[in-house]
Amino acid sequence: MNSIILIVFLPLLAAIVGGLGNRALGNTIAKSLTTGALFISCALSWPIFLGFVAGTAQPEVVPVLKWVQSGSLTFDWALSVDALTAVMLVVVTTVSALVHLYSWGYMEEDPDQPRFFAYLSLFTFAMLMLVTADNLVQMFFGWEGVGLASYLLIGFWFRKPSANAAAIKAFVVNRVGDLGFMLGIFGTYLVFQTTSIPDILAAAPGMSGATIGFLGYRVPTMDLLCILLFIGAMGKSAQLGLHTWLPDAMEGPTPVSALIHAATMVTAGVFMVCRLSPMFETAPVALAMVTFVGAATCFFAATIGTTQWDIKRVIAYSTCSQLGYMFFAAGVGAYGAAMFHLFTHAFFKALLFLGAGSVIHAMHHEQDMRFYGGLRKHIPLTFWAMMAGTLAITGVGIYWLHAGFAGFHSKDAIIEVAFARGTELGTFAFWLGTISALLTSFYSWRLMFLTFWGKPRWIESEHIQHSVHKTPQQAGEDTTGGYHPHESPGSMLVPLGGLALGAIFAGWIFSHAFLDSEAFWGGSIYYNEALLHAMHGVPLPVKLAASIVMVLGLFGAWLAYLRDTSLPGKFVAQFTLVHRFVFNKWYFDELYNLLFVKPAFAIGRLFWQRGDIGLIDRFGPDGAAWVVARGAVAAKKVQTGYLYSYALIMLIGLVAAITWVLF
Amino acid sequence: MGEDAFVIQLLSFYLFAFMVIASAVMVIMARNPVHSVLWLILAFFNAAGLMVLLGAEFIAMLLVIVYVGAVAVLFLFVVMMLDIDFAELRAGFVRNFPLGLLVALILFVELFVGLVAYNAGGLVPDSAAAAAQAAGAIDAGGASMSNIEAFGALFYERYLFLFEAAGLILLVAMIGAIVLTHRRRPDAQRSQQDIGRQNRRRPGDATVMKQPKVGEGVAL
Amino acid sequence: MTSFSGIGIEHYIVVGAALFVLGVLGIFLNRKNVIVILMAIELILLAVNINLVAFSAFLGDLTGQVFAMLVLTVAAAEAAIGLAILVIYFRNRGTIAVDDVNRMKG
Amino acid sequence: MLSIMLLIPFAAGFACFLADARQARWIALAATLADLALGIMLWAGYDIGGAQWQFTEQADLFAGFSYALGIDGIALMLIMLTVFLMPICILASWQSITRRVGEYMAAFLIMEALMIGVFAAQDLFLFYIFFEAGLIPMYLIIGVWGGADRIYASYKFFLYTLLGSVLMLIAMFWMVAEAGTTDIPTLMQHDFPAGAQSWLWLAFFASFAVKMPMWPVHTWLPDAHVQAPTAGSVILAGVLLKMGGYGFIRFSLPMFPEASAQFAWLIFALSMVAVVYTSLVALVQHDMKKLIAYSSVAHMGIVTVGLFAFNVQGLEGAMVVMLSHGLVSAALFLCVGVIYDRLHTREIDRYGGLSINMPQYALLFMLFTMASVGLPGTSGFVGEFLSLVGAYQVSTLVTLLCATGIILGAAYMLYLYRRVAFGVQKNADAAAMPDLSLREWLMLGPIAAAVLWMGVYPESFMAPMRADIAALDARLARAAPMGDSLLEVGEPRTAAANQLAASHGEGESH
Amino acid sequence: MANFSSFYFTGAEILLSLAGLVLLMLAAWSGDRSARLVTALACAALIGGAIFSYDLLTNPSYELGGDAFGGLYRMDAFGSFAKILVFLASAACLVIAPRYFEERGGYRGEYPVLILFNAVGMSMMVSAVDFITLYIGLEMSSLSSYVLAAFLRSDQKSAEAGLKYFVLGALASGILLYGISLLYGFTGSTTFIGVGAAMAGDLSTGQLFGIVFVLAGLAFKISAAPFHMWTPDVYEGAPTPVTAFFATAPKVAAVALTARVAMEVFGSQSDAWRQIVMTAALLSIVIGALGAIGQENLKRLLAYSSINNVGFILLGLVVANEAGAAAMLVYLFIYVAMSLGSFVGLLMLRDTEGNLYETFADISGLSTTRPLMAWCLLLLMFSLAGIPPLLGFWAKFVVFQATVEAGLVAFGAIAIAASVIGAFYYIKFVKVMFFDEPAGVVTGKGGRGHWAVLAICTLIVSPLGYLLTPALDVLAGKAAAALLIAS
Repeated sequence: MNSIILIVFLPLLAAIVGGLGNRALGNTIAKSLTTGALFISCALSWPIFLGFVAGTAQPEVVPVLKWVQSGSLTFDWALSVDALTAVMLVVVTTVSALVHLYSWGYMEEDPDQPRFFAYLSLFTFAMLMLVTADNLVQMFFGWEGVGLASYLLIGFWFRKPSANAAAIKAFVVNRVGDLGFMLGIFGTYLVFQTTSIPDILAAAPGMSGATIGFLGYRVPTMDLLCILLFIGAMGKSAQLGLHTWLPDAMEGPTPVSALIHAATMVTAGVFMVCRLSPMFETAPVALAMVTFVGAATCFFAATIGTTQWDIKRVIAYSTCSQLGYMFFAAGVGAYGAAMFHLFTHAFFKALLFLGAGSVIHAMHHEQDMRFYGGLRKHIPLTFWAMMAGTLAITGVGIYWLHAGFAGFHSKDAIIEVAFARGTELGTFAFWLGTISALLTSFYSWRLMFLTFWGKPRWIESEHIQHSVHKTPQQAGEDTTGGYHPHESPGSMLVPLGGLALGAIFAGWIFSHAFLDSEAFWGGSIYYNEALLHAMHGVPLPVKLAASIVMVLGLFGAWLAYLRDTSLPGKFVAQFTLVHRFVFNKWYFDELYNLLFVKPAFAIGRLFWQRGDIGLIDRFGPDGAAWVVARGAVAAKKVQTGYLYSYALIMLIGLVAAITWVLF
Repeated sequence: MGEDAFVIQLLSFYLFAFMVIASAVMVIMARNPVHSVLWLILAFFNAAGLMVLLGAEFIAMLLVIVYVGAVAVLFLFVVMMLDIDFAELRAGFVRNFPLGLLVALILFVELFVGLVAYNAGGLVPDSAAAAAQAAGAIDAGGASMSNIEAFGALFYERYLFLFEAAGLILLVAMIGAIVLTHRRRPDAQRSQQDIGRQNRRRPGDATVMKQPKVGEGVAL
Repeated sequence: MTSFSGIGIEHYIVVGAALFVLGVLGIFLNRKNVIVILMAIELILLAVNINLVAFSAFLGDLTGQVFAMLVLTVAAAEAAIGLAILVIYFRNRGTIAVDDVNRMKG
Repeated sequence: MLSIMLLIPFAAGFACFLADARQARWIALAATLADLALGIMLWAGYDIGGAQWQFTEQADLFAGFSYALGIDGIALMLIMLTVFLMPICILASWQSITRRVGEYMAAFLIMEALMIGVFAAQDLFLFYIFFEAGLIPMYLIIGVWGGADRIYASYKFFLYTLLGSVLMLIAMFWMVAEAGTTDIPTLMQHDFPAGAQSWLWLAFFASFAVKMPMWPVHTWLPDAHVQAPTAGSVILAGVLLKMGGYGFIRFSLPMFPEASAQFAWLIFALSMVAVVYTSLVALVQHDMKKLIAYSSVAHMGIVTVGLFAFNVQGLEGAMVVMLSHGLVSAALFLCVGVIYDRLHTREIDRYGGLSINMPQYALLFMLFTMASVGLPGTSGFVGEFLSLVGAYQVSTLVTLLCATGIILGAAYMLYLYRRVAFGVQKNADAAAMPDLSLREWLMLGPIAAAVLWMGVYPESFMAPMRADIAALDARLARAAPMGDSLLEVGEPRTAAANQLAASHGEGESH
Repeated sequence: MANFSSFYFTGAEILLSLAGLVLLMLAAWSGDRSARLVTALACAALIGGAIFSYDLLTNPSYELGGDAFGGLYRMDAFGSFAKILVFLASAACLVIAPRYFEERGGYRGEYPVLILFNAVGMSMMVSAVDFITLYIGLEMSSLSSYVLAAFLRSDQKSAEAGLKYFVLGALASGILLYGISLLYGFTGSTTFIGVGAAMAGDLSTGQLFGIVFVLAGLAFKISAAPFHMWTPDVYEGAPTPVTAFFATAPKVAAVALTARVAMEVFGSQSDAWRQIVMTAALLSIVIGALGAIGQENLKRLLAYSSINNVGFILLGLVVANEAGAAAMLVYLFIYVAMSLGSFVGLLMLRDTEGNLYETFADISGLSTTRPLMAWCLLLLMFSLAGIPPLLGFWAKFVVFQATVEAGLVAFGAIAIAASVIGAFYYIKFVKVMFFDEPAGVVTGKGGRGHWAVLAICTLIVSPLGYLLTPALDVLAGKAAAALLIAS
């Protein structure tokens, strides 16, 4: 039996058994089952990945089951493994396994644990189906499957209205992207008469000059297809415009955020673009769009990240921003760099989320950083894990040694490659990327300083008040309110440790394989040799830019949140409008509410009340009934009962007939 | 045919025609139904006159005998019998009188226009028949039978079936009239005839032999 | 066909038509009593008879007169039944005003 | 075989008239299960790739038409759908119907016979008789055992559908006079004059569009669904609506290909409106059944789009959507029925937090919600995907607009699910409702299995239809419209987008 | 020999006339006690007449029919078919009558006698090939009908029904007669063949008027709009068994007569009258439906329903060919079964004292109190509405098929769309019986005769009735062919 089948279907099995068994099985059995399955998957995945790194593994496709055959349109269930998949396999299974483990501790008190674990495993299965897809439709299956799992997990605490709203929002916004994806698949099938990814990629270059009709316009075929597919990626990866669901998704339990909304699912878009990179390479307009959207998201999300108070939201916007990096890397042609950042990001972002989870766990479910402070001493292990993550995301490293935390290798590469790309758009992306790196550094350190340094501000938090049964007044001078945060249990700390290792070393270890080894990729992505050469040849200031802005950001954060804590207040007072704009997330939610949600309901109501009832029914069946009823009344009226009326009507009929025949 | 006869015929036609129409108008206009019946009778007389002018003496006679003698009298009888307070009968016309009048007028005009042009599309009787008419002897067979003879010949041979059927109609009318109007008043039940019982009655039913003992009498 | 007495078939037809229309008028312009309606019916039948006889005479064909006689017979029967119905109606309702004959309508 | 399938429910129906409530239930269940068994035998015995028409029977019993039955793959699948749903309907009514049980069961059984008859009829007029006759039992089911506004709903249902179909009858007369036969297979090969086709097509359209139902003649459906008892809704949504689609695929398309092409724009326009319009309307409903009813209209819009795409994917997709919708909407109505039986209200707001006290129910409800939304892996996806693939080849605009249905569909279904199953337990009585009973599992479980089966391995369902769809596609080929995509292959560029630029970049940097 | 065949061809009429005379005597002599016996005998006579007619219809030696009494009368398949229907319907109306009248102040032997004479008149109508025969037959039927309408003489409604029927009927007879006189005058003949031959060429105005007047007069008899006004009032007022009779036998006879006149006499001039009949048909369908919708009284409703049905029957006439005539006959047959069934159903809506209930409020919830009857009525109503698989659908089916095959597609489409309006009140009937709460007034039981007639009618309209269609098709086809040969 091929290991890939085990890798993919074990989580499914576990999910089904755990989910259906639910309370009948009991918490421990369900948890052990799912977690065990994931660890097996994880254990089976690493050899595959390492095989590709070592250059010993060969791509293969394992057919599973016939799916659909309709005319010339055929797609079957199959599991395909190549280098790109292998990367995703380890990312997914590793993070997932660690998150499963972490959840033992984090979800300890939840009444619905089997359900939670079943969802997690289900998610993993869907994600694995996505990354092993051999054809676009199976990829879409995984795509939607992770969407479902995401929906279920965001809404896991279904008693909370905000969680439900966030879940629906995530699903529906993703569906907007999926619409693009589906149309992309349709178009691809129309053009290539197949949905098999290898076949499409092989045929794509031949279509690069083709044009096609769309909505009455003639457009370049490949650009159209790629843009449509990219819209799907935008939805899943929360890119500018379709990003609104991601911050709200933080309503879900924190392990979910770590697994789905940081490490795996949201990177599916990047994965898709890389997977289809030969196709994208035939579509310059689409690539430009990818670059632009990526860069814009990168910057936009980073700005918001600097103003948020909710610890998870900060990380969520950070995720959004990092995804932007990945996209513009792909957009400029550095798919390896994009995948590399995806890979490293998975570790350090999962780490950050789980660390944040640990903090939240310690702080009695308080998520507002304004009520943290001085936690360094209370939860030291968590602090160090978070520190590793922060160092990784901000890209701390020493250029001359080629050594640094994970982000140093991947993010700096992306910034360089954008510069090396040399086009206006590339330069634009470079600048935005650099500024975003500054902001990344700022908000990451801001998070750290607010959380772990300074005086405790815990008593302001309602959660803490609840816990210690005191009001701020009663607490008086003691800003801790007598609350004692506890370090998380081992089941939570072990994953933190594991991920911290990844955050620290993953970049350094795998940098060569991802960035400079065409052999590693083995044709699974489009490999742009010339670009990589150019990347290594960028001027020194460019190479140092990321590190410089990292320091600037650190300094800024130190200044504002440790040195002089009144500074942020002053800044806000000075630039009220800017702050409000950024703080309110550029008003995207409000805009969408105004543009789509409210009108949808209003129009729905209008169609229903005015359209169906007021127009169609009124003039259709009810109208006809009214006419008939009037006719019936008239008929009754004519039937007066008087002989002379009857005779008169007969006579009129007679005269009418005579008149008719006469003329 | 002489000029005088011509004029007389002409005059009598117009006289009868005018009278029959005028009487008809009066039939429907008269306020008292008794008057209406009388006007009806007058109309029948004049119609009979018209028929005589046409040479159909037998029908004319029937009209007078059957209609005036029987039907009109029947009307009169019923009018009187029903004992209606004529003063109470509402005068005036129905609601859509103008419309009715208009329609009737249109009908008349159309009939007038359509039918007066008899020659335009109508039959032209063959000349022999025309001659026969001129001679005043109407006959289907062409023999010199009188009107009534010819009539009888036709009636009892060719139209025998219908003659019988007409008899049935009269029977139906009779049954109907009796069924509807014949009342058996509960109080007069005993005085009603029961034909069947009467026919079945035997002497034995009527007479009882009594042999009374002396001095005891008989209970009757 | 005006050769005969100067009186053509048209004249008779017109008389018949006039009588017919009057009879019809009598039926639906009358609101006084039903008997007059019965008489109006007799007028209609009279009109028919005049027509039949006139046609019979002008066609030289006795059939019309035979028909007229049957019409007379039927008319008599009709009158009898009509009056019988009228009588029971009067017994039931105590009126024969046309306006009252509308218990059933609609 | 087919006659026996018709006869069993008929006979059982009459038996139910005479039986008391308990007996009637068991008779009905036994009869429907027997029919299901026969249906499975039918499926098993169906020779895929064999003759187009199988299990044919013919008897000249009547004057103007003959008793002719026979099925192809398309009919087979729809018959399977019917016999599959019927036992479930009986189970659904097991406890909720307490009044006049015998008559109720009889109505359902006769309904079943008629529905099988519709799909099996091979004679034009026999088809019409079965097609129309269904009105009577359905009218009674809605009217006698329905909700508060049942009178209005039943009238609307009856008269609407009747008006639609009488025009079809006129067209049938014309066709029979023209073609000289009432045999459907022969008529499917008959080429009617192009001028007449338009009128015939419109007449058939009037009937099928109402039955489907297509916008704007859909308004009977929400009313009928809301008022019908659960099982009535199930049959209505599960099978009766399919008659419209079946009509298009059996009559309109093969018999009038030119007219179908000529009026495809009309179908497309109405379908687009239907999808968007009814989805939006569904979004604002307060009544669960009404919401699902409106969603049916939207789904049927996808069916019509697929049918009139004039290609294999569209046709197969439409068929799969029909089958899938037959299962899914039936299941959703059953889900509504389950809680309606407990609380006797369909007001969405009266429920909430059912996941807490009815987790099994919530699980199944979620599955069906997702199937309705068209999540890959469920039956809903395969059909919608294929339909839209088909449509895309004809018109991108239509596809785009119809595909918005997947967004709106997600919105209204999840919104519904959220309000029913999620949130806090607002009402004590709703919170006290017990979870699914064994009987309810027996109803919902098989459907859930079928939904997943059709989603993961639709081949079982598509294989019998393949040859028939191919034949239909071949017949339609002469009238198939040009798509608006019109791919033109140009001169391929020599290098990839970044390749050229990269070398420039290199030049600059060095 | 000629005489013998004349008598043989009119055997049914002679039989019925003699029976009528004998039974009249019997009734007169033995009083009301024998009324039931008289009824049974009259019934037997009618059935005998039907059998005799059926024999003539199927006897191969009379395949082509034959004239009797020198061309006044014709025996042919068409007439025989209509006669069978007329006789059977009349017999059924006799079966259901006694109990009704007995509960209302006495049943009288004159009732069956009048029905018998009525039947004689009707059979003269359907066999007439001379306008004089036509008129005599028509009057014989009409006069006895007037009496029957007023038969419940102590009942105000009955008397009023009789009066209205009489006055309007007499007016209609007058119009018809006037038309006949014009035809006679403008063609010189009263025989159908003679008149038809004279009208073969261009029509004169007088002939045209004649056609219109005659058709108008006949339209009254079949209660086609706009000459239908009497129908609701008379049907409501007349005793229910009589109403059942009116709705069936005389209608069949009048329709058959109209068909014969239209096809045999005016057949060559169908363009002149076709549009008028078309209008009348559509008007009948619509007015019948609209009128019925507003009704609370079921008898009135069924009256309007019969007007509605006449519209469909006239469609067959409009087609004016063999298929149309055959369709019309098939429709008539089914219509008779449906009408009889529904009126018998009304007769059975009684309480224990025998009071009849005839409004919607009374049959409310009938399906719970009288399920079998409710289901019978349900079948009848859906059949009247023309919903398959009931036989009423077949009736509409053949008629519309003929219409479409004759190329009158648009006309057919309009008519069939209008038929949907009609479905409204039939399903209201069902709705009241099945959906509403029981009113519980119908407590009495129907008599055996009622049940028998209801059962037979229900069986005929039920899907089993389709098994009759092949036979019906053959017979109606034969009859229609006979009609066409003659013209």
